[in-house]
Order: sequence, then C-alpha cells, then structure tokens
Amino acid sequence: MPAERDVRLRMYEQMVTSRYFEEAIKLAYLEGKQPLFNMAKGPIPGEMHLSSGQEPCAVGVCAHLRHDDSVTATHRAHHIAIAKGVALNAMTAEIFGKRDGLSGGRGGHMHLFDSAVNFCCSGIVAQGMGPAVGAALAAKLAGSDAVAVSFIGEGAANQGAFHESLNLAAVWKAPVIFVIEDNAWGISVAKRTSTAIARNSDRAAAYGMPGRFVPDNDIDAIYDAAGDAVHRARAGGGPTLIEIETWRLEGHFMGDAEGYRPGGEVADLQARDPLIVYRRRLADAGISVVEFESIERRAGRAVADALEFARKSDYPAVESAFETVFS
Amino acid sequence: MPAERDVRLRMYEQMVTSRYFEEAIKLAYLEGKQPLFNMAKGPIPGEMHLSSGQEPCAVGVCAHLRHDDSVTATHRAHHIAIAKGVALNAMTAEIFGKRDGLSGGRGGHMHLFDSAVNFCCSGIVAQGMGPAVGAALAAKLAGSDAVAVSFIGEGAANQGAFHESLNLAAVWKAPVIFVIEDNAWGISVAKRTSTAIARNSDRAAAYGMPGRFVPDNDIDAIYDAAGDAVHRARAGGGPTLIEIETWRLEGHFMGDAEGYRPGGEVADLQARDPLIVYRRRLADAGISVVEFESIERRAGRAVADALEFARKSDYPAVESAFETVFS
Amino acid sequence: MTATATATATAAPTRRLTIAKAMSEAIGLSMDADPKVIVLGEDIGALGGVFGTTQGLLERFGAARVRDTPISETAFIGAAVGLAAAGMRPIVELMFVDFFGVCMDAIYNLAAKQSYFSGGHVCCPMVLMTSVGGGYGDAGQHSQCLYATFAHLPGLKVVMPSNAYDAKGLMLSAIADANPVVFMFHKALQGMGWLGTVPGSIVHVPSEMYTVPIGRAATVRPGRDITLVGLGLTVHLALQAATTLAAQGIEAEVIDLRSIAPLDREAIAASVAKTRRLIVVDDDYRSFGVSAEVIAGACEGDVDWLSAPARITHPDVPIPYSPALEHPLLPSAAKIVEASTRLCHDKVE
Amino acid sequence: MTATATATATAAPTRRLTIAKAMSEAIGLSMDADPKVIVLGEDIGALGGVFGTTQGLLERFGAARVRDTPISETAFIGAAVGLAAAGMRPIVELMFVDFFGVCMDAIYNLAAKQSYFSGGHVCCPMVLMTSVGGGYGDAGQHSQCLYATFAHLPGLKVVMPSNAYDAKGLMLSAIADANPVVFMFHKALQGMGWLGTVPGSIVHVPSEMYTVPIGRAATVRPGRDITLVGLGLTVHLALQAATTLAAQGIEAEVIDLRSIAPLDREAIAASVAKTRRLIVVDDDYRSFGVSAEVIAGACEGDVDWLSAPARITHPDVPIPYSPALEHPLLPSAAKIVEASTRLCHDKVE
Ligand SMILES: Cc1ncc(C[n+]2csc(CCOP(=O)(O)OP(=O)(O)O)c2C)c(N)n1
Ligand SMILES: Cc1ncc(C[n+]2csc(CCOP(=O)(O)OP(=O)(O)O)c2C)c(N)n1
Ligand SMILES: [Mg+2]
Ligand SMILES: [Mg+2]
Repeated sequence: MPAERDVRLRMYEQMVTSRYFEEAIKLAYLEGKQPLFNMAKGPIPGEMHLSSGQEPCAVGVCAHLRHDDSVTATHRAHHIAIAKGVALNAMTAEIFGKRDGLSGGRGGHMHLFDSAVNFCCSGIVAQGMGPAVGAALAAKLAGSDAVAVSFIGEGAANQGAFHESLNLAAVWKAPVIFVIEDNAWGISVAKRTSTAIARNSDRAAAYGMPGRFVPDNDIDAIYDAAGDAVHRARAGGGPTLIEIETWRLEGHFMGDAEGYRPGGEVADLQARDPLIVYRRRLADAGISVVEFESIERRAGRAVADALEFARKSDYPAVESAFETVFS
Repeated sequence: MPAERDVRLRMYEQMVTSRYFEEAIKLAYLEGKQPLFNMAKGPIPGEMHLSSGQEPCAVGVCAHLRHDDSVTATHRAHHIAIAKGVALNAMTAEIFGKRDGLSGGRGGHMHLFDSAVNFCCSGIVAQGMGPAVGAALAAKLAGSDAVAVSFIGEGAANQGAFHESLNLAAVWKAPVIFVIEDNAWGISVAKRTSTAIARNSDRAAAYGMPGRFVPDNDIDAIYDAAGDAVHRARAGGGPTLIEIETWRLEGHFMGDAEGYRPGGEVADLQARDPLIVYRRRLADAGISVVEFESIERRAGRAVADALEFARKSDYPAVESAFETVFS
Repeated sequence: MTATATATATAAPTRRLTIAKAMSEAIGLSMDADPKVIVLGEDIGALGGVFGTTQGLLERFGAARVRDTPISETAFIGAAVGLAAAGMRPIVELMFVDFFGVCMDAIYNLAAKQSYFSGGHVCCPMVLMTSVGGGYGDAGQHSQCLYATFAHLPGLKVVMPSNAYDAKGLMLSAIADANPVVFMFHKALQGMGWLGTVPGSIVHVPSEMYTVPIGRAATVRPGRDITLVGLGLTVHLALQAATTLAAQGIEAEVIDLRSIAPLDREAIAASVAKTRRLIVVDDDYRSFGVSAEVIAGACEGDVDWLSAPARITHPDVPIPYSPALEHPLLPSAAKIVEASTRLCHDKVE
Repeated sequence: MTATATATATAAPTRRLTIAKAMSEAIGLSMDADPKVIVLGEDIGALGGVFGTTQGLLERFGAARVRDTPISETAFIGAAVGLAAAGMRPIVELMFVDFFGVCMDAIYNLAAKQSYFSGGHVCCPMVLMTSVGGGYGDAGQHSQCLYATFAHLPGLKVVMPSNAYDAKGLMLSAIADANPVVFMFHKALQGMGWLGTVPGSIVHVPSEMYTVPIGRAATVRPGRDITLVGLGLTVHLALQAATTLAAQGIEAEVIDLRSIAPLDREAIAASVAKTRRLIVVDDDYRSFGVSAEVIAGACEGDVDWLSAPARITHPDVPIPYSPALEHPLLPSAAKIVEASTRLCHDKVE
C-alpha cells in the first residue's frame, strides 16, 4: 500500500532534516580543520561519516516503526537516528562532545544511544545485527508485537555476524528486519569486487526468509517493502532481509579524497539526489510550494536549534569520564 | 563417472583402516578410565571424537586428491587424516602424546599436522575454512592446479567463518571445495533446531557457487560429486560446496551418554553402517571374500603396527614443550 | 571460604555440592524468582551444559527460557546484549573460554561498552559463563585460562570461584548485577565426573539465595610469613602448599582472588603489608597476566619487601597436549613450596 | 633511535619519511625481492591503506599481489595463514586493532599456534599490521591500543615503532620472520596529514634494506636518575618530559620498547639496576597491561628501589569521545614530569 499523504510529508520532512543536519555538521566539522585537515581539531573531532543520499532507506523503513521498536544502526547513522526520532538536540550535543549529549560526550558520532526510542549505533561493521535479533526475541518473549530493525551497509553483508544473525533470527522466528543500504562502496572497495553475488537480498534464501531488493533508492518502494516486512514481523511471520540500492553522495568519511571512485559517478548520483526526486514526485502529487517551504523551514529551524543547543552546552567535567563504565 | 575397481578397493581399504583405527583408539582411550571415566587418565587423555560412520565423506572426497592438495579438517578428523594419507604411525604416536608423534606430542588428537600431505585439523569449529581458501589461492598464484578441501560439520555451517570463507573463495575464484559432513548433530543440538534451512548446500547460491547435496552417506555418490568439484577447481572454475548426509555412530566425544538422542536412532544407523553397505555393494560388483580379507588383514596390520609404534615411543622430554613455539 | 566455613558451622546437615550443581542451582533460583532470566548457549538445553552448568533447567523452565543455540557465538552473545538492553537478564554460555576469539567483539566492544556509550541509559545485565583451564590433555585450544585477556578490558567484571559456595554466591551476584559479568569456572573444579575434581571445591552450599560480593577476595588461610595469591584451581594448590610449609615453620597466608576484575587490591595490600613476601600462582600464560598485575599493584605500594615477589604460572608457550609436557608446565603445590621456601630462606636457614 | 641517530649522522642528504611511507617502502622492497610476499586487507589497494601503509603498491605489483578484501577479517586472516603454510609471505592489515574481536581466533588460536601444533613442521611467516591509539576523538571502538591483549598470548611477536627508521627496519624483520608478527603502528605517529603527527616520528630512513631486530628495546636517551619506559607515542612523551626534567637536574633514561613480545627484559633490568627508579608510560588500559608486566618483571629482579615503580596509563575506562574527556585521560609529558619529580623527590628537595 502506498503511503498516505501525511506519511509522505513526514518522510520528506525527515529527509530534509537529515540533509540539513548533515550540511550543518559538515560545516561545523570543518571548523578548525582548515587549511590543514586534521581530524583531531575543531569542535567535532574523529571520523565523520555522512549519509547524504541514503535518507530514503532510513526514512522509508522507520516510517513503520514505533518508539518501542528497536533499531540498531551503523557508523553512518544520522539519517537513521533522525528517522527513528532520536532527540536531535542531545544527539547534536553528543557529536560536539558536550555534557548535554546523549551520553554526555562519552560515545560520540558512532555511538549514539537513545533509549527513549530504542535506538543505538556502532562503529563495528555488522555489530548491531545480533543485538537486533535479541531485541526482537525480547519483544516476542514479552508477548509484544514490537519489532527490531538492523541497518547495515552492503559491505557488512560479508561479515560473519551477518550470517550468524540471519540464521539465528530465522531459527528463532524473531520479528526482525535486516536492511542493507547498498551504496555500492565499503570505503574504497566496490561491492562488485567484494561480494560474490549481485544482490544480497538473494542471500535470504540461505535462511529460508523472504528477501526483497529495492532498486533506485526509491523511497516509496522502500516504504512498501518495509511495510510488508514490518507487518509480517508483527504478525509473527519472522524475519525479512531487504537490500536497498542507494547512493553515497559524500566520501566514506569527511576528508576522503575518493580517488578510487570512477569519474562522474558522484555527479551522476547527485543529479538523481533522492531529495530532489522526492520533492518533484510530491509536487506532482499536489504538494504545494507553500507546504514544502513550511516543512523546509521547520527542518531548518530544528537543525539550527540543535546546533545552537550543542554549541551552548558545556564540555563535560573530566570526572564524568570515570562514570557509567558500570551501571 | 563411477570409480574404477582399484579406486573402489582403495576407498574400501581406507574406510576399514579408519574404522579399525578408531576401534583400537577407543580401547586404548578407555584404559585407565574404568570403572571411573576420567578424561585426564590413561594413555590417551582429553576429548576423543570418533568418526565411525562418517568414513565415506573422507574417503570419497580424498580419493581425488594428491599430496600437493591441501586438506583442513575438524576436531573429528581421523577418517580424513587416513584418507588424505597422513602417516599413521606418527599420527597414532601423537594421539598417545609421544615423542614420535606428528608434533612430538604438542598437538594431540585435535591438532594433527602432516606437512608431507598438506593435512591439518583444528579444535575450533570452522577454523580451517579460511586457511583452505588461502591454500587454494597459493596454488592458483603459483600456477599449480592443486586444490584445497575444507571439511566441516553441519553445525559449523552456522559459524561466521563459513560465510566469510565461501564469499572470499568465490570472489577469488579459488580452487577450494567445502565439504560439509552432515551427521545431523552438533554435540547435542540437532541440525533441524540450529539451521534455518534443510540443506546447507542450498547456501551455495548465496555465493554464486555450485552446491551439491549427497544423500544417504553413499560413497559412490560422494566420489562422484567430489570428482566434479575437484575437476572444476583444477580447471579454474572456482569453489564448490558439497553437503553429505552422513551418520555419527558414536557419541559426540567418548563419554557422551547421548541422552539427547532419540531412542533407536543409533541402532537404525548402525544397521546402515556404510562399511557393511559398501562391502555388500562391492561384493555384488564381484569382489571376492579373499580380496576383502586381504584388504582387511592389511588394514588390521597397519593399525596394529601404528598402535605398537605409538606405545613403544617414548614420552617427550619436558624441555621440548618450550621448543617450536616459534619456527 | 571463610564464609563457607561459617556457613558450614551453622548449617546441619551439610549440602555438599559441586560447582556445576551450585551454578545450576543459582541459575534455577534466579529463574524462579525473575521471569526475565533466560539462558542461551550451545548444549545448555537437553544436555544441561557440557560442564553441567544448566542441569535440569530445560525441564523446569522450558525451551523458551533455556535456549540451545546454533554454533554462532557472535550472534547469540550479541543477541544477549540486545535482550539485556530490552530488560531481560540473559545468561549465556561460551563453552570454552578458548573460543573467545570468534566472538570477542560482542563481549568487549559491545556488551562491555553499552553502559558507557549510552551514558548509563542502557545497561547490560548479562552473565557470560565460560570454562577455563587444562590439566586433562585437551591441548592448546581447549585448556586456556585467558584471565588477563578479559580483565584488561574495561566494562567487564570477571569472577571465578574456587568452590561451590562461592560459585553459587558469585553467580547470584552476577545475575543481579546490572553489568556484564564474565563468570569463569575451572574445569578441574567443576565436579563433572568425567573431568576429575579437586575435592576442596565440593563444599556445603546453603539451599537458599545468598550472594558473594564481586570485587572481594577471601583470605582462605591466614599466615604471617608469606602471601600466596591464587584463583580458582591454584587456590587449592596454594592451600596444599601452605600445609606443607606450616610443617617447615612457614606460615603462608592464602588469598583467593574470586574476582579478577575488579581486583581486590586492598586485600592484597593488607596481606603483603604484613608478610612482606608475595607469590602469585596463576595457571594462565605467564607474561602480561594476572600475576603481573598483582605483583605490579603490590609493588606500586610502599612495601618494604623481605624478598622480591615471584610468580608461578604456565609459561609463555601454547598448552601442550601430552601429559608428559602439560603437567610439568602447570603450577603445582610442590612448585609453590619450593618458591616459598626460597623466598623465606632467612626463616628456614 | 640510537640507531637512527647514527644513521642520520652518517647519511647525507637525509630522507625524512613518515612511518606510513617507511612501512610502504619496506613492503615494496620485500615484494621486489621476493615474489612470495603479498598484501591482503581492506582498502589496501587503490586507497593505499587507510593509514597509508601500502602506498603505491597496487600500481607497482598489481591486483594479484595487492588484494583488497571483503570486510571478512576472519576469512582473510585465516586465508593468510593458509597462504603462509603454503610458502607465501602474506602481509595482512587489520585496519584498527579495535577490530580484533571479530577475528582473534584466526590470530591467536590459528596463526600463533601453527608452529607449535605442527612441531615446527608448518610455519606461519605472516605480518599482521594494525593501527592503534587515540587522541583524535575517534571514540571507544577506534582508539584502543590493546598491546597486552596480543602480548599475553604465546606464539605471537608484537612490535611497534616510534619512528620511521624503526618502522622500516622492524617491518623488514617482520616480513623475514618465519612467525606471525603483529606490527602495530600508532595513529598519532603515522604521518597521515589528516591525523596530525608527532614530528619526532619523521626521521631519516636509508633507502636500502636494513633490519631492526625484534625483541630489542632502544635506549633513546641515557640518564642515571630514573628509567622511563615507553612504546610508540609514549616514547615521544617521555623524551619531552626528559628534556623538562633535565632542566630540573633529573636525568631520565628513556627506553623505547619497540618490541612488546618478546619484551627486552635485559634492557629494562640494566637500566633500573642503574637508576633504581621506574615509570612505565603506556596509553593502553591500565590494569593487566604492558605497564604491569614491565613493573612486575623489574620487581622480580633484586633491585634496591629508591622509590616504588609507577605507571602512567589510560585508566580502566573505555576511551571517551569528547576531547574534554579523552585528552586528560591519556598520558602526557606533564604527567610524566610530575610523577618523575615525585619519584625523585630526594633529588629535588
Ligand atoms: C569489523 C570491522 N571491519 C572493518 C571496519 C572498518 N570499516 C568501517 S566502515 C567500513 C565500510 C563499511 O561498508 P558498508 O558496510 O558498505 O557501509 P558504508 O560505509 O558504505 O555505509 C569499514 C571497512 C569496521 N568498522 N569494522
Ligand atoms: C567456535 C567453536 N564453538 C564451539 C565449539 C565446541 N564444539 C566442538 S565440536 C562442536 C559441534 C560441532 O558440530 P558439527 O560442526 O556438526 O561437527 P560434528 O561434531 O558433528 O562432527 C561444538 C559446538 C568449538 N570447538 N568451536
Ligand atoms: Mg556501503
Ligand atoms: Mg555434526
């Protein structure tokens, strides 16, 4: 079933919010890193993985989720966090390493945890897959119809945890959806050189679960496929594997010169920027410029507020580094 | 193509040798462990995993192998070692923890290495799979047509290394054959409760490689399937996955009371003991009692010699424990 | 075992249990008390655990709460973290500690860091129980201890009982803990007939719930001349040595660490402040191990040593298979006596 | 760096290289000399290694010998062991040491034990190069050191250079070694522009082949009052501290371990025999780490300490992300000066 009008607008708003957020983070990240790029410097240190271009995957899937559904995400997680409803101010403050961050600056960009919406992410490829199966089993044991979604990149589909987690989910008939964001690259390694078959969704058969492939970064198709999978999981039908063709509009992390990327690839993808594509499609469906502008303004304000919140927040006291090692 | 007569007789001899060997090991293992079974006692300490019933897998596959082909095996490796041509005396001495053992008593039953025939085994489930891919790549890089075979149990097919190794082998088009001995059990856990699909050979599709299932522990069918796979690998066609239905006639290890095993299962399997089945089939094909007896005598002598060799060998000097940590 | 002694003194008749039974009993009591406690692992269902840690649990609590898993340690330990984050209290078994190499990420980078990365908002009340130790000819991939491997990494608590009383109490503490606890049990103490068992590990265990605190060592024998620090099996070796030493006029104080992380530094410091002599007995690999940490920790303090501290450990070689090689490499009471006598030479001369 | 100093003195003009370039150069020379040397890992092809360890190698040697792998560490490290057993000399990169958790079995249970389990008949000439260290805000899964985690396990050699000269020489030794060598390189010294680099790591590197022996520490600054033991980054911190201390009349001797396993116990013993004061500076987790081993090893000897040995380390908490938290937790020259002054209080009072 195609998404309702208000769902589509909410999805668009999340996509825009994510994109604006990353534009803002990008600028902030580069502060103190110019002219000499040094990851350690500026208000946001460390690696920075942007998700621009991949918003449809997050938004189209999370549109079906409730707060009590769990999501485990990857190192490239901003879009997913936003789509899952992670508190944007606290998330931003976390990325700035501030006291008001989700974990008081302990985790940072690759370790965003928001227990209010059951979201977490990780810096280890495929690490979230087992926990998603566990979250799903917990829901099942509790008699709830909550589900879990594990997002990974196509590169992660060659990690052992992928295999073990899909098999375990299938054996347990756990209500979990595995979503592969296939952006064709694992850092500099192309999917076609790292992966023995063209579509990871075909690997679902190895676990007796349905596999769906969604081409072309198409948010409506993603929404559809995810809807089926979430519905199936809530109804006790067990796990599903979905692979989505998406695109990485930026480098693997900021500072990546992308010398390995064929000339023109990024320009081609930018021309098909899913934000532009979706805006056009929504316009064709009758959304007015006024509505777009109001959505975009709201998104802009949310992001600006979040950045301001983060910047104004204090740095944590050193002693807090010794706290919460144990609960 | 069905095996030649002499190949079939050699396969039968290896099966018999393996069975006799394990009967002898079984007796020796129980020395000092009665009336109270204590793994630490007697001439052979530690865990003891017997392969009786699984001989066809080893013998049918290894019939196609040369000394320069590599085999990596598991904790349950006697039959494979014998089929690959591992020196029986040194192997037996190793199991007795003696100086003349393959590694001077350092490795033991789960760590049999014979570099003369490129055989090794391991106590970690699925550990040998990556090394087999590496051995295969080494052959390919050297321009040789040697192949590698990795034997695992069906339980190991749920370990992450399985997935990673099959994908890597396929990506590298490495001349490697993955052989799953499906004896239906991983210790006390039945395949049907641990594995999401009925046949692991169907998992080959996840790596774009051929998958073959061989039912009924049938040595001639195994010989056939393995022949195709080895031929394909030598010709540059890349990896193959084979799953063989086989049976575990003993406990997981000696001392296993097997309370988890459905009543009658072992008796049923014993009635279909592949040794008896194959002997009958060969008899039907015209092998005479005299020939059988000569083979069986030879096997019996080889085993008796090996046991005697092992028993007569000295224990290693303590200082040798400090040697060969590094080469 | 001071605690044990007390318990033994007051309770009659005694219930002498093996560590395996004590662990199973602790888990069963917890499962009775709290439906959120579940058990996952290989062969923990019908088999009751290869080392008897889950005996009778499948029958009592059913397959939904006592779940045999595929041989997929990364997935099921990861799943346990997900279960714990969702409010469950999973107990997972890693059959042999030697297998940590296939799943350490889920343990040290995931479970151990949930609390920190979430600023304490997500906790990980998970018990990872795992067997350690050799001495029975199971060779280099089934006989390791790896105490320091786990204890080095923040976010994990690591415990190991030397007897059934502590086993039950530590297990109940571990299950109640909001954090991941690695519960090591030594095969030589486990009480599985087929492995042989040091008799001292089989002691009186009260049938009710009680806890042994994590992070607290026990002084299992007081003495003034030398401190012998052990853990698990080596506690028994140290006690045996202490008896021999007493006959020679050397009074050894024996400390059972019980917790490896956090280490009870105060207990060690208090003892060496008195004895001014220290031997650590540890069946793990020698270098970069528990013995080094105990000695370094003690030496950082201002002890006026009567002789330099020493350690008795497995050497830095893989654990060999042959009994002719393995046995002489492991710590023994005789080695402890020898080293103690050497350190106390001024006393015996 | 005594070696470096010598080299620098005699060779003109100097070739100042980063560690990244020195590593790439060593690998390239070896690949030129021996067709059996190949490189495997993630992003080591077109990208030249995330940390620049394989720069230019794909172009020079082609995709058959410089092989980008899937994100399958268990499989490709396992494959490297198979390659090594077959006579090849694989160099594999584990991008961050933090990822050891997904593949440690292939390292410690497989590669490390090939020789022993085969009684020396099968060897494992493999180099595992891996980045360590933090300080640049990459948080708790990308900033760890884990020196002791590897050094504790027999069958592995573990090295880490503090400068480009040693990097090349140690890499050439590692490649020539018949055994698995874990070659750690510290991100703060690597010479990747985007990471910032301690200038002292960029030194003259002769263009020809030479080796720096595994298992031998370097005394990079002689001194009589206190021994400062460091490795990788902390060597530079210790040197910086030593300069400050010299101005206060304290002559610190600085030892660069270079090899973590085997540890050069003689070098440490010789130094502390002279100085009778010891501080170990180590950016790994505090407990059960390199610092404990160095201190314990020294204390086992019969040193008549002037003050108790001390260690300066990262504390036993996961590495926090925020610079406000991470920086104060790491060792620093100031902390070394402070501790040294404390240990030498009799001298400065
Ligand atoms: C186990 C592990 N191996 C390697 C890495 C280093 N690494 C981080 S992201 C990445 C590429 C991941 O590719 P993919 O899964 O496609 O996700 P993408 O970056 O494209 O979103 C790699 C190799 C890691 N973090 N964890
Ligand atoms: C990584 C790992 N996990 C668990 C074990 C313990 N274990 C040894 S054999 C075995 C069962 C293996 O089953 P399968 O692969 O079917 O082989 P089989 O024993 O049936 O020959 C298990 C779980 C191990 N050795 N390694
Ligand atoms: Mg990708
Ligand atoms: Mg099996």
